[in-house]
Amino acid sequence: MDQQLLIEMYRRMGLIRHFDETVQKLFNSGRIPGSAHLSIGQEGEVVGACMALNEHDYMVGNHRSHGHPIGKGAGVNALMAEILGKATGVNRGKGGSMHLADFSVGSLGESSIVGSGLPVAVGAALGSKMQGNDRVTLCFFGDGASNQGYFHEAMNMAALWKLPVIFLCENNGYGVTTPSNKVAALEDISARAAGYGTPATIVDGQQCVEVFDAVTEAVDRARRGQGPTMIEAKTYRYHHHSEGPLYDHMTYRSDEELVAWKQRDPLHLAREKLLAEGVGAATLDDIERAAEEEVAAALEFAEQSPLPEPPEAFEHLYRTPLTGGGVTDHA
Amino acid sequence: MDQQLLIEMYRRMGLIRHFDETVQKLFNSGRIPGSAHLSIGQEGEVVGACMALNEHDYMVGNHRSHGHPIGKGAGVNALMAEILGKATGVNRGKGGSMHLADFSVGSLGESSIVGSGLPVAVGAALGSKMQGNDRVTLCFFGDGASNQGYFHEAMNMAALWKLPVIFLCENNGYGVTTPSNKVAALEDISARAAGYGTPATIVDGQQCVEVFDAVTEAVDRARRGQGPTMIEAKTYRYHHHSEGPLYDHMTYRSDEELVAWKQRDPLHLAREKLLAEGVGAATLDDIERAAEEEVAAALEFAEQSPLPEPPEAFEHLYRTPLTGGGVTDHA
Amino acid sequence: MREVTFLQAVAEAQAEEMARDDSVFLMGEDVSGNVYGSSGGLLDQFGAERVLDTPICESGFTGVAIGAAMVGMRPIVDYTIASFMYLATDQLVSMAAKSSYMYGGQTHIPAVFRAAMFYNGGIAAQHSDRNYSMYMNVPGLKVVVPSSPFDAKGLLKTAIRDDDPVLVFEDGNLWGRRGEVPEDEYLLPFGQANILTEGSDVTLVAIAARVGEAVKAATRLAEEGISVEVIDPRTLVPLDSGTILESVAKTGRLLVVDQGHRTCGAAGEIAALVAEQGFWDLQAPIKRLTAPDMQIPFSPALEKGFYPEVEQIVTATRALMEE
Amino acid sequence: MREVTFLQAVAEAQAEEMARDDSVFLMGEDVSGNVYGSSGGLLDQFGAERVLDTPICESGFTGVAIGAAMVGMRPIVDYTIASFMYLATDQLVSMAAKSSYMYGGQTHIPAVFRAAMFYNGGIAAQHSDRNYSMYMNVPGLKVVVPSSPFDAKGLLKTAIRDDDPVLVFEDGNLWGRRGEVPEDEYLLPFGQANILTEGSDVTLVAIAARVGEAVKAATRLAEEGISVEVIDPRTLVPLDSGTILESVAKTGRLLVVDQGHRTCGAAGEIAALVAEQGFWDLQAPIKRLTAPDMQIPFSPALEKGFYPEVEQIVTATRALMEE
Ligand SMILES: Cc1ncc(C[n+]2csc(CCOP(=O)(O)OP(=O)(O)O)c2C)c(N)n1
Ligand SMILES: Cc1ncc(C[n+]2csc(CCOP(=O)(O)OP(=O)(O)O)c2C)c(N)n1
Ligand SMILES: [Mg+2]
Ligand SMILES: [Mg+2]
Repeated sequence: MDQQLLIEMYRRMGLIRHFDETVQKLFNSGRIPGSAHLSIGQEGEVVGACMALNEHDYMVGNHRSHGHPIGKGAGVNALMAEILGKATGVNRGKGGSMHLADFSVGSLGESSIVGSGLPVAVGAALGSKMQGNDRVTLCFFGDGASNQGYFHEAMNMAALWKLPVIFLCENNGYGVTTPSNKVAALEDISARAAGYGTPATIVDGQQCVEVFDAVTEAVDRARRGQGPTMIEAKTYRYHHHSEGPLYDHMTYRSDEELVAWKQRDPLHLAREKLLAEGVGAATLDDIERAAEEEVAAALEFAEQSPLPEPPEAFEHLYRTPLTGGGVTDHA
Repeated sequence: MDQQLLIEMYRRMGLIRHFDETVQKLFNSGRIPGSAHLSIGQEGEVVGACMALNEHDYMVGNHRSHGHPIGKGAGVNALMAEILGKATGVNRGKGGSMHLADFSVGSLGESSIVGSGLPVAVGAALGSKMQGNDRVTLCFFGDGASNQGYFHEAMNMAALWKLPVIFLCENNGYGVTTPSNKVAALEDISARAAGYGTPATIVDGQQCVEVFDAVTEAVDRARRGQGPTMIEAKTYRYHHHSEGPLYDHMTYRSDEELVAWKQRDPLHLAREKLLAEGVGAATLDDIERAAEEEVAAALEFAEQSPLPEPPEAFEHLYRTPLTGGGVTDHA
Repeated sequence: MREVTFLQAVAEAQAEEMARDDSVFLMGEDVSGNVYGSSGGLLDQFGAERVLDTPICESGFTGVAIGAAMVGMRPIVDYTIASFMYLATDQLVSMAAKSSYMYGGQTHIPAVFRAAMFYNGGIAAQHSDRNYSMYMNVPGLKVVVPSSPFDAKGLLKTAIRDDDPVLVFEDGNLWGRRGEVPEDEYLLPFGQANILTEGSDVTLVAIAARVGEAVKAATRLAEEGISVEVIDPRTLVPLDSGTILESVAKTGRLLVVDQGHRTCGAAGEIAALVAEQGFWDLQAPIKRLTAPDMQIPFSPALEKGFYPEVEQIVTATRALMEE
Repeated sequence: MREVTFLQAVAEAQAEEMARDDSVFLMGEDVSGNVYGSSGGLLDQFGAERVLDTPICESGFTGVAIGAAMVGMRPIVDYTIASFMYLATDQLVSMAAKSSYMYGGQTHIPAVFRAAMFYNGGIAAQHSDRNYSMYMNVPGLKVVVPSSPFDAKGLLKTAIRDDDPVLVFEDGNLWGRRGEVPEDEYLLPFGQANILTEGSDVTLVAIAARVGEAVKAATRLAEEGISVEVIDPRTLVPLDSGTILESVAKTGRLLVVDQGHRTCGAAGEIAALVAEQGFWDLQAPIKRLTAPDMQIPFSPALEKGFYPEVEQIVTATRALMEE
């Protein structure tokens, strides 16, 4: 593949890694309200998949999607500001970590109701088809989400109507503390695709190029009007389900398992590949450093940004304002 | 197979046929409130499946299930009385045609919310397993119901926990006016079972014996603790979705199709089989007549039965009565 | 003026808006077949893609409508029966109602969700829900309850042009009713109640099919010299509290008539509003006449009397005048 | 008396009832792992079959609980967060609430559905629902809202022994609170409100975590010579209307404090009840102090002040005394 592309993947993976590491620090110092779900360890499938799209295509994330908009090309400033609940946040401070969606790069929302993004992605694809444009929709969902009825309904409609949607299962082996094989009848989520006549492949989620190639092929099928594809990326999250001490005492997974996965770190694997292709270590270090600085600047931006004004809490519920006497006084 | 069994199947199919034909007459003369969905044409799969169970086993029907309790061994009097909204009805006049469930023969309710019975059946099977008894649960559902998320969630949990449940898809080709192949990605609903590692078979729903054999095998698996089985019975409803003029003008299916299916009428096929086995026509005619008389008597019983008293409308909402000031006056 | 049925009015509204705006389309189970009569002729006029038959998967196709709305389409979802909305509650609440807000206005969901309420027809507990009140508790949704063919058409057209999710609850008991509907195009604004009869003794606020019962009751009561003002809110979210409060300021008495369940229902909300903002005008207790807090029985012998009709309204109003 | 946290009280109630009755079992996502602390020790004591981890499929496993209940089990379903109940609304309404009625008493559904409300924690619109009011509109369900560890244990044990579907809404803001809980077994009846402070000037009805705020407000107001009676209904269905009406008969003033949304919320129901049955006792308008009809923003800078706290209650009560 095009080396520049791989370099750009490497850069975006670095951005995501630094972004989430920064979020972790902020969380531990009590600066992030609510919860934070990190993708550290999953950057390969996130970036590999997103970069197979063009900027007009759509992408749907979920509760663990700080990195997905970045993979799709979003700037990090407004994302970091959102996580800190600032007025300059991508959602103006109304969404936070679990809804970090940048619609300007085609991310169509990140619903943290597990599985709920699946039919929404199908709907976006239906819209594209009706509008006669060539946009495809990439839908990320977890192994846990695949057990929701939404998965079935979405897979069926997408296949039925031959819609331009790619279902990308981020199988990181767990839903919170529950191993996927304890809640899904079969080890491979992708085994379900055949029941809809939908092609499916399993890829190594730690190899961004492998994911990129599979998604690129799926995107081609979609643009040719041949309908959906399911891709199951086997991956792993280094951190627990979410930040904070809640899971530290838990033994739902072994240290060996974690160590083994870390040896196949997506950034490391991409770097090895680039070095092998003759890209200089210095070049890669510069890219790394630039990514680090970009995130540091985003943090600076976020910290300098003002908090939203209380009255803003009463904006954006409706696009067409409520008329009549509907609004009443309250606490 | 045991001839007496086949004769009993023939008898029950006759009961169902006469029951639904009577319901049709009553409906046309405006004597049945609400709606009525008939199984005429589907008696083979209904009876074949139910008779593979023993009386302690459970069965879950749906909106089109007048015949299912009959297949499971219910008396017809209380069923007919229910359809006429009488106090002697199996649900005391509170359920009617769409909820014709006789719990005394193990029918666990007939929910007319399409697909909603699937997880309930899985729950009954879970209960049996926890209670350590050998009861199995037979869950009837339509081709249309198979597109609900409930189907996926139920199939997954049943497989996961190896529960004693049999999923019997009554594929009559249509959901209201919509052909199954227009709303399900693949022609065979049973193709989805493999995604859960659940064995599935397709049977001729017009041949009660074929259905009986398949369900019997599934029941054995279930009792041996080997988990669920899916059986797809290809069948056909002679009538439209529900009674009344609503569908008469519609052309969603061809007359040829209907005629072709009628040539493979389940009662006719069973009769042929019995005659071939040397059972006398007179014997079968007597059985027919007895069934007809039983239904006529049920109608008589229903007509003689009183309507429920208005105060009964306020019973049975709760088993543990509401205390406190909860109840208020109303219209 | 010409008269059409409630269903024809709905079909006209859909046809007009689909003709006016290519992004408007209809989706639901069996919609192309026009089973119930609200989509007559649409298939021929607009084709199968814009009159889209869906599988039976209310939660999924509601999500599909929301996704399509996010990318610029304007779906009209037909659930046929309101009781089926429970399967779609997550998409309606978590996605339709919340998306514009939680994404800080980056997106919005211009979608209409039509649902008919088929109570009082012997179709038992699972098909007889009058559940608009549950959705009134969800900020981000708008709730419309037309009581005539005229209102049905004018409010539905407004709903289709509204940029937010709008739930339109059609009273199945009104589907076949005929009423005057102008040939010329018109729209009815949200949040503006309709005063059907002016009166000075008591205010009757009624919803959907109860409006007709209330008007009949008003005529009967007029003969007894009781002057009744009948108000139809037309939309419950937004609610035209001003018109209701002004009326009570004049009459001093309020009876709210609703076919929904009593507890946490629309009637209670209107009563609470007046007890809070119109208290000093009240000369008597606020009364609610609603369906009981009971599920719906199948047998007409049992369902009879569940929903307030003329007789009950007349009696309750008389009693209120005695207070 | 010993003090335990709200969560420990819940865990104790579950452990005691599971020990007492083999048909009682717990199911939900990650319950065996005791992620949030309400199922501590249960796995060791009762094994994985009775502390059942489910796939993430709220609608399906709710149906499973209902089916198990139909054959004699007594499931306790843990949804963790109340916002996830929307996926299960069909099973809760169409099946749990309606089965006993529509089958004429042939069956009944002895199941408990636990859900925590995590508002005011910066977890935004999709995780902050306080949605008990929606389910109060559904006949056939019972709705419990404990406000202390003592109530949580006593009410949950009653819920588990109740033969009908009971929804227990736990206020996440109270999970960590400690309170006195006797060692000896006790149960608290449904439909009996708790009077926390007796008073003669104004009645404050408060729900869940608002009860604590109301009691603090009462103390502050006492210093100003305003005598406040604080009532916690404990269960919203059934609702102890008698205790509320008696209190208003004494005080003549009512303020309802609720963290739920305003429109069609529990506060409105209580206001409507008193406007209807306690009108002649009222000396002032009935006031509601609720969360706004707004979705929940993420940034604490925006969420601040959404839920009525001491300050707002004190101010509103003072204003009510001036009316
Ligand atoms: C409908 C719903 N149920 C439960 C939850 C709580 N929850 C949040 S993330 C999660 C696990 C999801 O697992 P998976 O889909 O594999 O995604 P992952 O977290 O592994 O990326 C759960 C149960 C939720 N947010 N929504
Ligand atoms: C959730 C839900 N959606 C829609 C309906 C309306 N409806 C009743 S039966 C039916 C068709 C069901 O088709 P299928 O499952 O194939 O069963 P069949 O009627 O063919 O026996 C529909 C759409 C319903 N009752 N419940
Ligand atoms: Mg996972
Ligand atoms: Mg069918």
